Amino acid sequence: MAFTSWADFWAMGGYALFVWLSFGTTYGLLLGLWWYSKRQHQQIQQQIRAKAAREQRVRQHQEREK
Amino acid sequence: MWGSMFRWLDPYAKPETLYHLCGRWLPYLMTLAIATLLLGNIWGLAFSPPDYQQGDSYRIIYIHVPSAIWSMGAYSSMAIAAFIGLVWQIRVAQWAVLAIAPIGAVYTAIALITGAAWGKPMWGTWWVWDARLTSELVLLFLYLGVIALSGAFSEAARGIKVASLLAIVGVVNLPIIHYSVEWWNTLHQGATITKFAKPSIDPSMLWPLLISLLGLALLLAALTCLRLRSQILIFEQHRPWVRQLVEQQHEEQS
Amino acid sequence: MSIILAAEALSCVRQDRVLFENLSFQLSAGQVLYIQGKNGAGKSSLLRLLAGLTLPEDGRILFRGKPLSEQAEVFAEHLLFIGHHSGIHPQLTALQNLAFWAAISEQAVADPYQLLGSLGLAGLEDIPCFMLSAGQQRRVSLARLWFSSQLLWILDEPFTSLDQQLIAKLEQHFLQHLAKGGVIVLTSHQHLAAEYPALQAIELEYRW
Amino acid sequence: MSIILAAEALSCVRQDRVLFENLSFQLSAGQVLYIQGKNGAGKSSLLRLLAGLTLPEDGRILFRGKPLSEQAEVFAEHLLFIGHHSGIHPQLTALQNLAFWAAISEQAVADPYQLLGSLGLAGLEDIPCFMLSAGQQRRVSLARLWFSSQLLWILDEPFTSLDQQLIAKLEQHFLQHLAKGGVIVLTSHQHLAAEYPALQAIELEYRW
Amino acid sequence: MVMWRALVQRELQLLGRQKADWLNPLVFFLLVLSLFPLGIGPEPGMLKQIAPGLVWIAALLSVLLSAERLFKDDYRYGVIEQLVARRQGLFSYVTAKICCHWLSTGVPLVLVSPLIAVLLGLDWQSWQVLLVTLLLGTPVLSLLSVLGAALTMAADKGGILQALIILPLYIPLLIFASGAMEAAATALPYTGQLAVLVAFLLFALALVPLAVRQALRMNVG
Amino acid sequence: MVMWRALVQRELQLLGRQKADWLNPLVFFLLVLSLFPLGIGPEPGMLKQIAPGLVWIAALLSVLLSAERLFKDDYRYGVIEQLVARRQGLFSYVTAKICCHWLSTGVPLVLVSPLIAVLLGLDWQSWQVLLVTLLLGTPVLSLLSVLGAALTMAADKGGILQALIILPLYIPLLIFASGAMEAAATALPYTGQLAVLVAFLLFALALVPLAVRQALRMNVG
Ligand code: HEM
Ligand SMILES: Nc1ncnc2c1ncn2[C@@H]1O[C@H](COP(=O)(O)OP(=O)(O)OP(=O)(O)O)[C@@H](O)[C@H]1O
Ligand SMILES: Nc1ncnc2c1ncn2[C@@H]1O[C@H](COP(=O)(O)OP(=O)(O)OP(=O)(O)O)[C@@H](O)[C@H]1O
Ligand SMILES: [Mg+2]
Ligand SMILES: [Mg+2]
Repeated sequence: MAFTSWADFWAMGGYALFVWLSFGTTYGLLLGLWWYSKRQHQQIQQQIRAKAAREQRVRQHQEREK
Repeated sequence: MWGSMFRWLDPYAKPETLYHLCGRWLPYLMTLAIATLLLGNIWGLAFSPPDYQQGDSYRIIYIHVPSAIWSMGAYSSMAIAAFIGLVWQIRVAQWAVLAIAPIGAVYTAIALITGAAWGKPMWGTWWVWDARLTSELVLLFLYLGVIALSGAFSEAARGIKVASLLAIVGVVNLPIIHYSVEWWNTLHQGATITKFAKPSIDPSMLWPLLISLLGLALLLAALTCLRLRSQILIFEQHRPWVRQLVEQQHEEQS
Repeated sequence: MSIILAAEALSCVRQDRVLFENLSFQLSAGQVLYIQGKNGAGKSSLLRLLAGLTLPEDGRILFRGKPLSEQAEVFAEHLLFIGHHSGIHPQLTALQNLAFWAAISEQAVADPYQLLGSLGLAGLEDIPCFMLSAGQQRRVSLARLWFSSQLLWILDEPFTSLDQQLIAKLEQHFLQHLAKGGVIVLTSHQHLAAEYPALQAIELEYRW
Repeated sequence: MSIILAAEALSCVRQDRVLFENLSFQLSAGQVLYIQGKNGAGKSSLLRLLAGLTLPEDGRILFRGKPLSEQAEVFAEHLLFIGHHSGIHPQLTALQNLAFWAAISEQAVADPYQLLGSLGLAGLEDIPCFMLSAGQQRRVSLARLWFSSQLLWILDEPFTSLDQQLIAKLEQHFLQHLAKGGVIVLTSHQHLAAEYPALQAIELEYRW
Repeated sequence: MVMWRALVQRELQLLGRQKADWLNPLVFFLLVLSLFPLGIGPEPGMLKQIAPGLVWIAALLSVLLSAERLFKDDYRYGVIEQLVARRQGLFSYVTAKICCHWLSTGVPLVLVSPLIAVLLGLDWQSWQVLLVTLLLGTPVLSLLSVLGAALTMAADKGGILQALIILPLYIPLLIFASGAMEAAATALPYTGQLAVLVAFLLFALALVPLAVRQALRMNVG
Repeated sequence: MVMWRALVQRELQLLGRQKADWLNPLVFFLLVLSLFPLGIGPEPGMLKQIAPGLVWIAALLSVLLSAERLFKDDYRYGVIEQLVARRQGLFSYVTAKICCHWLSTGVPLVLVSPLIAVLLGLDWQSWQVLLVTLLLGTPVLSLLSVLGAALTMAADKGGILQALIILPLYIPLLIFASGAMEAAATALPYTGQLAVLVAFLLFALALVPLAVRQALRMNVG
């Protein structure tokens, strides 16, 4: 352990702003990317389901037309 | 000859196999990536000794250097995928281009932001038009160009191919940009600022750096797996196996 | 019966060529004006004149007995014009395109899904229109005829790229509009199949 | 008779929809393939496949018994494709457009004035094409059929915006091409009027 | 009012579908800004001195070029033709276009202004003035660009023709906006310049929509 | 060769009919150049110092934007579709386009360079170097711009997307061209930079036409 106390650790020898800014944005961006990719994956699955449902609808519509 | 050399890759180029393969690897890769990254970062942040010159600000190195290195690594893997995709018409490789591009862009942005945050205490300014910084910025623009181009077409398959071509053209240009910027800067302003001096780094500082480096590499792989799965679904959604799979997952969830 | 649209001694010049001269007609409620002519005869040019998009070289157009120039706003309110271009934004979906046109003419579409479905676009309602085939795009554009309350329709080759089934349906709809006292001006190179109670045909000659 | 164009178990997917599956046909010299179907059935998509502009999802296309993929260049040399768009630059005159296409296919137009005149464009040869009417532009584009020596014509709705007279003329020209051993693939929503010696019709169904 | 809301909604739908329409101009702006140091040289002193001009030239180009295609699609597919034939909705359509254009290109520029400050090494005070001039100036830029787009709608030329028409009109704006920033940099008062910018804005707001409507009518007739 | 000549002739006919296609970029170039003194302030010392960069940025924007519509018309009206289906003429078509684009935008820039020298107060020596860099650099600009136009042909976005894609690739050219001019201004040797420009040119000449052809094929398929 390079620091003597938690307060010391958070202060980062006076460079707190820069160090925590860096680590904060890094993890923020990475989490954001992960969340975005996850959400995209789910949205695509939803779209595929919606399309299947739509196909069903269209078939029904065509049955009725006949 | 080229054809037969890569024959063994054929099963992996089959979207369905690859989809399941990525699905199987994803949890392991992700856990491993998070574990290594956290290990390296926490070690670096809390346990390695402060730098005798820079004090504690140097700890930014544990994300700055890995993200900077992998921002370029991601670009080369993207370009390789693009090349394979275009020359051998392997579609999963084309899809990989679109899977990697946003990750690379985020890594580049991280390198830029952390570099800027490091520059303020070290050089007294957030940004200088230094060679390496400038070429990193150009790299970000290249990524954004690939992403923008791939999204600009009404037909997604077309967008991907065109963006792959741009990625390849970009890789030809990347070294040119790098050297020209370096040349440009040394002409304009001498080494007024001491930067990138490479001190023989202490092992207690080096190990966490190497571990973080590995961590971001694993994360790149994991995120690529995740995003490639989405791409496969997008482009194969008319296939029965995708329909079945999606239905199954829906039932499992509900 | 009251005369709704009338042309008096119209003439039209494009570039340096006289396309037609001294053209007159009168249309009362429930009538169709079917303009025929070879390619380049001046059909589209005539329709644009009638829609008030260009001004005639000579002659004048009367709407309900008053010249167009004196009541451009009133005339525009009663007019529905669909030219060679469909008026469909390719990036918007069929639903969004309908909503736009409904808002512009301050009308409401009761059940857009039902309407689009009846035009054979079921399931394609929320796909951007550039992903539709040539004929399907044309169908979206013509959907306006089903919810608009305008009196006078001016249609330039409405049957282009439509299949036979939809042409028949469209002609049925024309008949309904006429029965309600509407007026239609149209051009087409295909023969009209339905029986129109009061059809006026004008043949424009290709002149040099 | 030798088989010129053949499709084996073709299937086509657009976006996520299967337009057709397992489509096969064989065309020998002198035959017409007339593709019918409702709007959105996949006619244009099929033509683009046959022209080698897109690749089929499954199946293959044979030209003179060999797959297209092995002889793309040879095939292209024997192909004349005119799609929904006419391939006419609106800023160039009819003559200049003809000259361009003649140069590309390395053919010479014996007497362009005579050709354009016979298509009803006399006097419009050196006017930029955007000043022509819809049908006149289409005529300029179809003029290529009169001086090209390609074997296989693929035409997407060639009759659009043409008047009856020119349609008849075009069909006569089709017959001549077939008599010389050519092959034609075309779509249209209008019925073919001429008597074709060997007409194959395919009806694509609109599927969901 | 109902119509206007529907029209704005349509524009927003278009922007939502074509995200590139507001993201690209932003990236273009940053890209052009970073070209200058590369072409001119990176000395911070010099950069800071010419920064006001650079920012405003880059903003101008990006707003201008982003407006280029504003009416093209609607014109090509016959929407405008039919609107002109209908007469009623045209003015609402024009104002909706202008508002959404500013929202999609002016506002993002304002939002990235801190980043500009970092790249060009501006200090706190200069950045504030930059922010104010951008807030006052970008609506004028949008208005003029939309006018240019309307004038060149049927011309089937690229953005370059539009630029030619509109750049001369921009010049007063450029002079006062960069003048304000320069004054601030040298700690001189700059309220005068800002007042002129406000006057430009009001003037343009009153006249440009009418001119745009007229331009659309002429282009169809 | 016969075909190539016919294709070049077609391009020249188009340029002859649409004079704006080569006049506008030229005027745009001069207009952008004259914006800088307005935005930056007219001190001759400073202007002269940053002149090389400015000239090259203005040239870059004007060549880039002029290429934007190069393939759009041919694409929209189905010419390219049919060319791709035919396969044969495509490469000749591409090279003819590139040549004519340079003739219509690069060469005029070279020709007005004396005017630039006057506007920016360049001396004799600097003007000569400007001329040489323009002669070597504008073909590369044209090549890259045409590539950008080909990539974005079917994209239905304006010039801004093309700029976004291609500007990063321009950067080396910008650096070396303005570097050469700066070196000349400070009486340093500049043959090194010129040699690099020649290398760029040869490299681009060898690769870009192939890439353009590929891009056209992809955009249709
Ligand atoms: C926005 C600012 C910055 C950017 C864009 C940036 C970019 C980069 C890049 C691209 C690399 C990877 C080089 C390679 O692997 O060849 C790198 C490495 C590095 N950077 Fe930065 N940097 C920035 C600021 C800083 C600052 C302020 C410092 C420290 C004072 C710094 C220290 C380092 C170190 C020590 C390396 C590793 C050197 C090596 O392995 O060669 N960077 N940076
Ligand atoms: N650019 C596109 N992107 C995605 N899907 C498309 C695209 N163009 C067409 N489609 C889809 O493919 C289907 C077939 O289109 P195609 O153009 O082949 O029909 P078509 O038979 O030629 O119809 P038409 O008679 O209207 O010309 C359409 O239903 C449409 O949904
Ligand atoms: N934009 C234009 N500029 C100048 N002249 C034009 C323009 N458009 C058409 N013309 C001329 O006007 C004449 C009539 O054109 P118009 O479009 O009215 O014909 P049309 O009867 O609609 O023909 P089509 O059946 O082909 O649609 C044409 O012969 C043409 O020469
Ligand atoms: Mg017409
Ligand atoms: Mg079709």
